[in-house]
Amino acid sequence: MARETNPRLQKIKHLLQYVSLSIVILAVWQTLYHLGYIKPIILPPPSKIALTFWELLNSGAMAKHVGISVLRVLEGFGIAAVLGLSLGIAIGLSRTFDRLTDLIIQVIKPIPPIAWIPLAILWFGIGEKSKVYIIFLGAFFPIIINTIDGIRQTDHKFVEVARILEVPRFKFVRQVVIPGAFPAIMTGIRVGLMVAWMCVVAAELIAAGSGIGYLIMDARQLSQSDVVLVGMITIGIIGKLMDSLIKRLEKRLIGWKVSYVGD
Amino acid sequence: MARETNPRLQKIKHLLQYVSLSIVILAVWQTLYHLGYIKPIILPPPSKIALTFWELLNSGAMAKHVGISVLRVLEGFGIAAVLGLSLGIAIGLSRTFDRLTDLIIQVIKPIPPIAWIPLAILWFGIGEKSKVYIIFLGAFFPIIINTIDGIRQTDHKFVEVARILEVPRFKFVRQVVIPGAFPAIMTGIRVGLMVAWMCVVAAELIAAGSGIGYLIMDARQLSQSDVVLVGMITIGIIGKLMDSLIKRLEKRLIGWKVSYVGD
Amino acid sequence: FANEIRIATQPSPFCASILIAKHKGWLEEELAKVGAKPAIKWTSFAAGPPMNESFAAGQQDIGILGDTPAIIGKAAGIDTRIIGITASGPRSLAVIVPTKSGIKSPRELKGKKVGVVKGSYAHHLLVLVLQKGGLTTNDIELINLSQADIATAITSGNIDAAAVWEPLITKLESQGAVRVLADGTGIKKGVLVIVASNDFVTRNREQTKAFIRAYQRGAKFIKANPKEAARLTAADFNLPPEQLVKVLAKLDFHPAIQADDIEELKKSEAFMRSASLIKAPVSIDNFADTRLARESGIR
Amino acid sequence: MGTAGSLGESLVIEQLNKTYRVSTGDVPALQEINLTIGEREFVSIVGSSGCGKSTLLRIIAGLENGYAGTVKLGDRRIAGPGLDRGMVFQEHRLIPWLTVEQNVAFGLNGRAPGENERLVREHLELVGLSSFAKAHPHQLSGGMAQRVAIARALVNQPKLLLLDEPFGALDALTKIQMQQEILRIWEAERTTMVLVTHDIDEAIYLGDRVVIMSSRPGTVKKIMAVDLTRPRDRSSYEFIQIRKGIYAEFFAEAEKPFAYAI
Amino acid sequence: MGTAGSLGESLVIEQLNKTYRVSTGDVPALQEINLTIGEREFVSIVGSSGCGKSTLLRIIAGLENGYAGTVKLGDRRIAGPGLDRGMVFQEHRLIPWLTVEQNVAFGLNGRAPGENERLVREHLELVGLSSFAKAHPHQLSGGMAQRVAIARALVNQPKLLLLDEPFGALDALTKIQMQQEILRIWEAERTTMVLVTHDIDEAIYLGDRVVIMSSRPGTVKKIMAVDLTRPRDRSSYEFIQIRKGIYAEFFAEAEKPFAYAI
Ligand SMILES: Nc1ncnc2c1ncn2[C@@H]1O[C@H](COP(=O)(O)OP(=O)(O)OP(=O)(O)O)[C@@H](O)[C@H]1O
Ligand SMILES: Nc1ncnc2c1ncn2[C@@H]1O[C@H](COP(=O)(O)OP(=O)(O)OP(=O)(O)O)[C@@H](O)[C@H]1O
Ligand SMILES: [Mg+2]
Ligand SMILES: [Mg+2]
Repeated sequence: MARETNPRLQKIKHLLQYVSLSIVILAVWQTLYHLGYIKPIILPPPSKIALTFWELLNSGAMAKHVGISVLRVLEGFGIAAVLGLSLGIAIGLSRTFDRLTDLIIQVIKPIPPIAWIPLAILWFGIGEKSKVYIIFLGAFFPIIINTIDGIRQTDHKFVEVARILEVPRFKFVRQVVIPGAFPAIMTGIRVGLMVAWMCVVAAELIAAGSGIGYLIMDARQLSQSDVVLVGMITIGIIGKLMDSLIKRLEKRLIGWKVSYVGD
Repeated sequence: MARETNPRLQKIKHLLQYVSLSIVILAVWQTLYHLGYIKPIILPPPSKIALTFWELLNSGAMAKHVGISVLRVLEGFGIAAVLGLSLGIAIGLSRTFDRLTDLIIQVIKPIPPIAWIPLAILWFGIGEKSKVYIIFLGAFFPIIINTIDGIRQTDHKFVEVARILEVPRFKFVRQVVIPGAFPAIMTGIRVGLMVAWMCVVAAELIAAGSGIGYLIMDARQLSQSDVVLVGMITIGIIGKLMDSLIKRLEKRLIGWKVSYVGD
Repeated sequence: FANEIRIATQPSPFCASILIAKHKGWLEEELAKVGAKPAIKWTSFAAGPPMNESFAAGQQDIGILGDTPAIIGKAAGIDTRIIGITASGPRSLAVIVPTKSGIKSPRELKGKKVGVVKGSYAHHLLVLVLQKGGLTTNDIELINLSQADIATAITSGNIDAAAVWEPLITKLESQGAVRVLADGTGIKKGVLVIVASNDFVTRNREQTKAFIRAYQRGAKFIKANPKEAARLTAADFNLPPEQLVKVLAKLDFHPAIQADDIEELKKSEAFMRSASLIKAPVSIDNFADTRLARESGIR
Repeated sequence: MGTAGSLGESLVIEQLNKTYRVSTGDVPALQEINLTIGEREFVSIVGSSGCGKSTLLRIIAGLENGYAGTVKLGDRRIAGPGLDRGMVFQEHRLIPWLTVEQNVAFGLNGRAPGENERLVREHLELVGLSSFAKAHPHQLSGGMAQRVAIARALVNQPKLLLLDEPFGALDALTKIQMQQEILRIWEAERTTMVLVTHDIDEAIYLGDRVVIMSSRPGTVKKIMAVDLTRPRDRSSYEFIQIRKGIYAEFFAEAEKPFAYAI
Repeated sequence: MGTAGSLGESLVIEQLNKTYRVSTGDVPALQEINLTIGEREFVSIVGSSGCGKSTLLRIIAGLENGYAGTVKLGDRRIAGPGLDRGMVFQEHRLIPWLTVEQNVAFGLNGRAPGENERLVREHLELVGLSSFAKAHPHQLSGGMAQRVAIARALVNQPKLLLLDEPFGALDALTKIQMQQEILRIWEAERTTMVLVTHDIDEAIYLGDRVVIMSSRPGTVKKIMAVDLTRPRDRSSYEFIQIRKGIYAEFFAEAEKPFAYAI
């Protein structure tokens, strides 16, 4: 407020800063390639990556791969959301249920999705089911853990109010506990979706014939490092977009929260 | 407080609940195997898994694999902690630096570690370096993101106090910003270590000859599903132990926090 | 009759024969001759081990894979039998070194980093080649890598040599990146097999035979028209037809199991036991069902 | 007015003792409290921080169970929360994602829906917030939020309303308005009121009696009757005299080296 | 005492206007404030919530920059924070992970280490907390924490101390003790004091003058001189008269349908 600055100029400056480092890196990389310091087999130049990207876009292959991967992710994530939320709420509400499940959840949680691939194939075969299962595993734990936490963090002050007013448990859970857990649940949903998306590569290691993870792993078999990079960057960009989207949704859905904290 | 219960009995009851579901599942699983409903190739019975576990423990193979994996994880995690913390603090403190790096971080973050394997091999070869790199990638983002968040969440009330007292920026950062970010940083460290540990399987997909991830993937190639399960369970147990350990450390280090919240 | 046959293949030229039968519609023709009209479900696997998992899950009826993964699967308790030989070709598997490498003989592999897919038939070849140089796997640094990573690792100088199979040999050779140090000639026949689940064979013996006949037609076609065969299947293997022709020339497609195939399989099995790749022995005489091909009228 | 009211529904506390068990030992919070509050009486409680005022109110509300002694409302021993007692806290404790209306209806359970609506409407009118029925708590000022909390506590028509520093966070002007409001409500609803406050003026302005508590452990030090007609004048001689008396009680205690005790 | 003190280091506010720019439009927070506070004077400011008291203090402290008008301390125009002005907030704002000693030393910069120690020691003595030098904030009671905050604000020996409801969260007894404490400090340190409070008794008890502000936008409604010798008796006739006057000012404003404005 002290310095008198043109807000418009400021905005442009910020925007420039936002992209400048990326541009510098790309430029240096391209130059190093032209100077022969970077062998294209080790790291193809940005120009080549851009070209490959463009070709994949143009041929419609990229849209197909991304589309299939997104569908898989949504499917696995959807199941994880339903199960994670309902189990999370149940565990959050019942200490007994929590004690019963805690050990299993704690031990299964650190097992990475790729380690599940052999069992996934044995249990669900090599079709869509096993891929969805791998993605499900990735999304499930962030959702359930955050849901449990959210439920647990129910403000004790409201518990007292409900006790004094003899509010029936079900009404209390519906009107206070679950809405109160909502911000934590949203965080779980957001992290869960991100992890689900990150699991797509692992999932598509299973006998896939399409999908963005398949694109990368196939290109890897064929030593096409440009395609590998295009695949990686695509995952990165879509991941970022998903995250931004959910964050925006989150803000809109829990508008009361901002005001409440400042209350 | 209302019900008169023996706290000792209560404790035993809780302990029983804690393990009971696991025991029931194992028992049902074993029974289904004996009844012939589960083919051992699809899912070996608990007795077989326990036997294999015991053999691997006894031969010292398990200790070797776990030891090597833990070393790799600590190495990758260590680098991630140093880089994540220092970059995170720098970005948290400087809006300009943040704008410069944000896009790159946001796009690289969603790329899963396995997708990096081809490039890791190209850049770092097939030795330890590429494995450590994969683990590093897993741990780096939780640490840097949480550090940035922690720094950002510096209580504005303290900023005002420091302004009024004309506290030099460096002193303010050292005495207020960084200690204030400490809980968030610890969360980053904890999540980072967990993810690093989960990345060990992906990392050991790269030309490994030992390690718990190698154990799983090797067993997979040789269709030894009992060893695969032993590997998975070991990862789960060690992951849980790591988590509990850091949580305990966290509690001890930020004792002031509990009291502060209630303040 | 089954109303579905599930066939597992790999994107590798040794599957050329069955894929030609697929493209030409011969499998359907042969099945129709025995009065069956099943749906055919094709699945391509990156390697033998995941195919084994799929067989274990009961999701495949017939599959094409190397002899070693087939034996591993059998040893692990997957209920399958060998119903035929996919192809053999001593020159289709080899120990390769970078073109500029100083390694001229197997003996010089001592102390070197050698990449191989552990448990693959190239692993067996490597052991045999080392034997020729008076070495064992203890004398080298054996590095377990997938074929894809071997290609990367050897071109970027991360490993000194590798034991691989086609089409990688031809691919890397044509790039001028590697040369062959030793291939299977005289030491390993390089047998790949067709396995089928026992359950499928017992219930659908006629269809199994029809499959073998269709396979034989594909095999004959490759011998007669290698160029046309290469053109037809190039897309399946993501390989330029010129290179594919070279690869096909190294492979002998002959579904009927010969006596020397049995010998070869027995050697493989012995090797795998000695290398602790399998825990339980596998009886090759029981595993390989030589009657099916004979009953199909193929010799 | 004056001492204990009619017998019927009076609150009787006899030989009440309460000890908190914490890891470092036992904390005696209340010791030998004897107090009878008559039906429709308005009793204020003052005392320094930590002297157990909230603990006492929480016991009456039924939120604390492990105590020794007798606490009875009418002839029923208090063993848990009940709709015969309402409570308002220092923080309004409105549920932020529910509207004002829903917050008030939160305590209404097991009635016919039409009756629910009527009761909510009536009580919002009572606190003068009918036009804010659809607003969310964050859209209200502190005083308005506190009034909603009062409406919520009253909607079940409790016999006894417990107020734990309900106006502590409000500014001087709003506070005075709220004091008048609560008097009006008390007169309209004929509810027994027990008010904990730090504001001695407030205690005198509102209470029929002012209970002064001493701290660690909390005991009833003195009970002062406020025999002034309402509306009371805070600047009147009698008012100031009572205030002086209470201050004196306070400072007798303050002679102890209070500053160095945590 | 009385009106503006000596010229030397007095605080002069002339035609001060402050508007907050928010997404929904402009919020006028202060309008045409004219106020001169003499050296060593003790001025209390009262006014209902949201009338701009904190805003005024923040402008004097240098925490708010975008205002119109003149605010000068001595002959220096206030453009930012400075060590000549200290501030104490309603919440103590002690840094929880630093000890009492470190919290007080937090504001001491660019002095010789020996001097630092001496100043911290002296100021902890001043607020009577020498024995708590090594304690952490969470080990202190509310009043003690507030005293540490005062020591921290005073350690740089500012000419002007700004107090924004410093005792608002304390109980009646502690509050009265703190009021006596602050008077003692004021006499010992010879600092000009500006105190914002919601407690009218407190404003009169402490201030040489009481500034009454009206709200939305905040203006100075009236300034009342408290010409009473210290120590003052809260029950004295004169005290009560002044209080009555301030209440009257307040209620003149409250006649407006305040309850329905957010
Ligand atoms: N749940 C609890 N566990 C242990 N001790 C407690 C608990 N609640 C209160 N206490 C202790 O009991 C005593 C009385 O507390 P209480 O909250 O009733 O005081 P209060 O008079 O309401 O104080 P304030 O005016 O600050 O609200 C205090 O010493 C407090 O530390
Ligand atoms: N940062 C800000 N942005 C926008 N408006 C603000 C800001 N700070 C204060 N205001 C507005 O300015 C007005 C005065 O606020 P201020 O905090 O100075 O009041 P106050 O007298 O201190 O109130 P209280 O007694 O509740 O502390 C209020 O209407 C408030 O909403
Ligand atoms: Mg209390
Ligand atoms: Mg204020």
